[in-house]
Amino acid sequence: MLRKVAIGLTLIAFGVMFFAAAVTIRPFGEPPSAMDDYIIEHSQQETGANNAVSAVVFDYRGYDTLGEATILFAAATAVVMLFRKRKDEASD
Amino acid sequence: MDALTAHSSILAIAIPLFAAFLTPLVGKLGARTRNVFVVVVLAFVEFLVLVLARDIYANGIHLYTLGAVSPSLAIPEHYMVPVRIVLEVDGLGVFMGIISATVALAGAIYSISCMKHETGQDRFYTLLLLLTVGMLGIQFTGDLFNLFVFLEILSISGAALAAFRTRFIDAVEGGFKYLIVSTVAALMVLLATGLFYGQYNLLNIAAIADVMQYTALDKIALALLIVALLTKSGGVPSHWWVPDTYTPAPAGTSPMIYAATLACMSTMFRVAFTLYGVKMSVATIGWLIIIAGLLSMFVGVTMALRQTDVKRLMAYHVISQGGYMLLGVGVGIAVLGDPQALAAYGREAVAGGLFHVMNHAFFKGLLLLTGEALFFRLGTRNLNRMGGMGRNMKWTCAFFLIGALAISGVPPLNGFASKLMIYEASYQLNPMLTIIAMMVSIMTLASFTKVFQSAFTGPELPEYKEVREVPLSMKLGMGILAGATLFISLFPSLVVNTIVYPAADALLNQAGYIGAVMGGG
Amino acid sequence: MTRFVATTVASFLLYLFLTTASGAVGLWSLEELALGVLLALIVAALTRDVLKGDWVRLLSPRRCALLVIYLVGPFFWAMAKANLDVAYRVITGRIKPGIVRISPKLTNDASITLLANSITLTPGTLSVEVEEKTNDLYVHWINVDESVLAQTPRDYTLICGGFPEWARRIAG
Amino acid sequence: MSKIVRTVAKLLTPAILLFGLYVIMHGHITPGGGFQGGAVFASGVALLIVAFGAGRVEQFLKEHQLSMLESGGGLLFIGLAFAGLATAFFYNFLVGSPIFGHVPAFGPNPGDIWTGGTIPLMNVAVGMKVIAGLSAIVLVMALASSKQGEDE
Amino acid sequence: MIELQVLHAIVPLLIVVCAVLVARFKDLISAVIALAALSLLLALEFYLLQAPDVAIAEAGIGAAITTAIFVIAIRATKRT
Amino acid sequence: MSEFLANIPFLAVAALICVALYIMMSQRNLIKVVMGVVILESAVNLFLVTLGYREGGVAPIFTNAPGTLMVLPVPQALTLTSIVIGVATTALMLSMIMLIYRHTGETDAEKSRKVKG
Amino acid sequence: MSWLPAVVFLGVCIAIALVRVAIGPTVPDRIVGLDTVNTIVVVAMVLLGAAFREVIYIDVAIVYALLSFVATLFIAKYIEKGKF
Amino acid sequence: MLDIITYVLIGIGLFFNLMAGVGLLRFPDFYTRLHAGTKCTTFGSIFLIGAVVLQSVAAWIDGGWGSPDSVLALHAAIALAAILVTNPTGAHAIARAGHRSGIKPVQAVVDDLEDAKFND
Repeated sequence: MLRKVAIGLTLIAFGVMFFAAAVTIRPFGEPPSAMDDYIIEHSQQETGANNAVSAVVFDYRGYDTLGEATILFAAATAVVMLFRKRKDEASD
Repeated sequence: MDALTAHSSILAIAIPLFAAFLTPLVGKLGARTRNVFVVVVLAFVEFLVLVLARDIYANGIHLYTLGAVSPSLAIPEHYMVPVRIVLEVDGLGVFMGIISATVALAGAIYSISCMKHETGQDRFYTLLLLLTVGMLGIQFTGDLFNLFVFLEILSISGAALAAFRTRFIDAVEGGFKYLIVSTVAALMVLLATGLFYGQYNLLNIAAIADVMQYTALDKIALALLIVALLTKSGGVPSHWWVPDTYTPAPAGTSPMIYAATLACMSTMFRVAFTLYGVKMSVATIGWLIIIAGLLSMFVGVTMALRQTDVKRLMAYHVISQGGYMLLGVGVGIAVLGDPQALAAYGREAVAGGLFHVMNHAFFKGLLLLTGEALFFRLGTRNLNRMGGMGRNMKWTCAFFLIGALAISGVPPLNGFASKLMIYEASYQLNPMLTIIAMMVSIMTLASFTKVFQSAFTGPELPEYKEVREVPLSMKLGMGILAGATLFISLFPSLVVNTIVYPAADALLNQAGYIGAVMGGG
Repeated sequence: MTRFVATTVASFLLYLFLTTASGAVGLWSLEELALGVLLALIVAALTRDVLKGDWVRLLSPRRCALLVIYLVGPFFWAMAKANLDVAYRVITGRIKPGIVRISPKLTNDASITLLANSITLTPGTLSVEVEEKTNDLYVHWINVDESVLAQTPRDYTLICGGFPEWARRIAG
Repeated sequence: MSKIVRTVAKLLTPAILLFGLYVIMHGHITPGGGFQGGAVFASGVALLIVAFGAGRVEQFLKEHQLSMLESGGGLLFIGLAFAGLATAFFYNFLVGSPIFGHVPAFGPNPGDIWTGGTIPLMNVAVGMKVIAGLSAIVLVMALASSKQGEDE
Repeated sequence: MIELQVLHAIVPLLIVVCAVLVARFKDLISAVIALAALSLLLALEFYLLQAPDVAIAEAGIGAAITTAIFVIAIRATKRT
Repeated sequence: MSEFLANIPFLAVAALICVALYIMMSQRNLIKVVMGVVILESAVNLFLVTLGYREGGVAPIFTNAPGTLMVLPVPQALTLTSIVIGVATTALMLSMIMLIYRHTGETDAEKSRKVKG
Repeated sequence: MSWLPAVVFLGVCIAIALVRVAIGPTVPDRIVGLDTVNTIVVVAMVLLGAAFREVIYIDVAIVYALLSFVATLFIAKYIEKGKF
Repeated sequence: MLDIITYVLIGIGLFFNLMAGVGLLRFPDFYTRLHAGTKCTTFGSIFLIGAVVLQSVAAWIDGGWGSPDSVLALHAAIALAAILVTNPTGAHAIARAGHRSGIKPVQAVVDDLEDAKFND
């Protein structure tokens, strides 16, 4: 019972917060675009790629992509590690 | 050397990353080669961080723009906002960098003997290197989304390492809890990033801080960031994952996970001081953090008194000591809007908190390692089933003694120095804070006396007659951290003046941080 | 070996379909063609262990032509009827379902697959299960004709018309 | 799964793999790239797993091969990033050079695969990584799942 | 372009409905089905938001891989 | 009211986050909790892409594009990154759940917990 | 051409199919709903590609047509209690 | 003329897709719903994608040999082919899985599969 009340209160708090955010945020479809206009205008000259998203992923924010590839690597390593064969498998 | 200095910040992250990708291949050459490789890489990272530190203390904030025509060109020519990812390393960043690199080196050396009998060591060392990458990455970055990415690297490698000993159920559960908590926290960070991006179309921390208007959305973002990072640093409302994760973490990784936690805490300080600064309602936020700190201290230490599992006990002390850091820095935040009080005691409070972070990374890391050493030799972590180990494991006993005295704030060790700074500063804000903090300190001493008595003194138990001292590499790993602790204890003023005050000043100097990227300042 | 070449050619043709309007050599640019050959070789090399079985014959031009004729001719017509039939049953709700076993006596995998998929898409029938050894199909029939129930093995002309013959001709 | 599904899986696998490679290689001119293509490719492996069983797939797709491929992709990626270190980490040093060096004019154009500098190469590297990573995850989990079933 | 606005209203609502279904279903495999439908509609919404790159990624990862690993995990953790 | 309706995608994001939090907090089955995390990830991804939408814009790809008024490319790149991160964490969580089941025969958060805080 | 009203109509069809996912008494019923949604979404994507006059968008539809099949197969295999 | 044909195709396609939805709701059991869900959507998508292909082929003829509309036409055709291959197979897999999980056809007059035993 207490648990349910706690869940309810947390949810109401978060819900109010997020709905307030959703209502007060700027209208859908009219973003400010100082940074992105630079990319749209210059990506073709600077990177040669037609796809501006690819230009961002691999050039302007390539470091993030490196991190992301690392995460996938870490996850694959971790999953294989978790299901590795153990020496004490037989006695387990 | 100049080129090395110029690129040192990215190299400190990219080289362990490169090594992590290489480790599975090197592992094919044999275990010995791989161990040497990992240790050499981490030593080189330590060297790079020191090179970076020299540069920063000489020339101020280090800026590195990835992929730009020139690394120092954060903003493209003829433009007004930064577009690319910027690494921005200031006093705080390099301070945490030194801590992380040292702890990682000690943990890796310690693990060599400790992990000898486990399978899957290639993957263990890969994840260990990735954890180092994550810690350094979140400290050095100047970009919010990049912060999220490296937080996730930290979470995944940390959780996987915590769950490494899959034969124990509590290891897997601890890893799972850590992963859930970190993922949700990281997603909150991402949500806050989205809120900033939606308003200002910026991702760079300095650039956002420059144009921040503290609207309602910014307040929500602040709440999300503080909640997320407080959760990740084990503050009290969401501290429950800490003991479950730390207790089963194998070998040298528990100090590293601890260092990662501290890195998250310092990121929280960065958000509060640099991203928002005086624009937020500092008194409210400051007092909230102070209260979280006090609760952490109290809850942590009272829970610790009841524990019989040696590593679990230490994990509760992690929570409790985290409270001191929150208290110190919280006092700094609370007076951020008041220049007079800030000069009088705010700066000292922040420095005390950060100094405590550093001390704690070393001596709590040391304590966690001694706990693991006991487990390594005895096969149990239960204090009631230990006894008399002081005779057989003299080195471990000595290291434990250093750590325990330091954590309890016994003079002349470094724990005392940092706690004194926090006491002095918090006393001027409100004497009650100091009293609670001192009380907690005494309880900490009591708790560690108990551990010392049951594990190291007393009658020698017959079943542990054959127990020998731990192997050399484990001693070496503990020795590094003990040496660091003793060094700080011997020269506290040197350390404080050279690296702690620059870190505190870097936190307090928001304009400098912004100016380094946006120019002018 | 022939299987490898055949896979390469098929992959290359698919690649050509994907990259039209990229240059002046026909519809393609020179780089695309070179890349296409490379990728087709990679795919063929990777799938050489997967594609066991008798595949090469299916790529003969006569069979492909038959497949196209089949698809636009009897198959499409049956499909149109099927859909009108389903639409009618959706509206009226008049059904009499059952699962019927048929033995089309097809021998290889490709033809039974073609038949089963055709059956699934055409009047009131849906292949539910296939017997691995005898290639008998179990068909769910939305409106069972009582006359079929009289004898076993069932008469399949009411269920799938001339499809088994087509399947045999195309893939058999 | 039944014979029909297996046959269709055999038919579709080359198509999915080819499509994945196509998406990887055209990442800089059409929607797609290393991640998307790698995910498509890995789904092809997942299709094989579901149609033939993980045990069959493991016979020709060993886990350590995937591990090598993943490390190789990672090393290629970070190596490309290091190669730009003369100016800055991740500098796109191939733009204007003979390899993938064409630079299109601003505005809509029909697209040319010989553009993008390091981007196509990085797509390949990330593609290798994602293929290996996701395939390894699905394969290892499926193997563990079927093994778990046998124990009980 | 009133139709686009209508689509931008319908698809997010359907996504939320799918999320509620995930919360409602007790049976795990039903919840996975609802999750698959959610990621499917999410890809459609990305497509509507002019983000084909993201839509492909969501299609490949959300529809195929995530469903696959969920189903595998549920199979492995089911008492039979 | 019309502004309220115009922000439906943002409202949907808020609702999704609430549903996800509800699932994570109320469910005891660990796999259900992971589903909550997945929904939260989806919500954040949707939020990011929605932030980058520009009325009447086309995708930021110049190949055969019908115009040069384009939606913002950076949020799409961020979302790509976060999608892959999401699948990585999901896979790791599910593997851990499989291991927990192997040890305890339960995927229920309450029953499988042996150590209590 | 006015493709968009057709897509709106397809959106309604998706909603109807989702009702089956929601109520369908057994799990296979829900998969039938999911399968229907899959196909309709692929068609909607093709139509939207034509509506936006973007020739490169159709790739997404192809990916979806190929990969939703994989998801369906996984769930089907689960229901028939197969081992992976 | 072309536009009229396109509109007719779209109309037919939408009608069948709607039938799929209605059939899903109205039919009494799993197998019959599968009939509606598979056949009608496949058939409807043939017409809808056919309309797109028709329009783009017309544009291709207008725009000359190297026109980018060829991409639209061919890719849409490939998507259609993918649907035609995967949809019936998926339906078969679902039907088989449903039967193996023990769902009996409602109001069935005959069920041959009931007696057959499969052990694979």
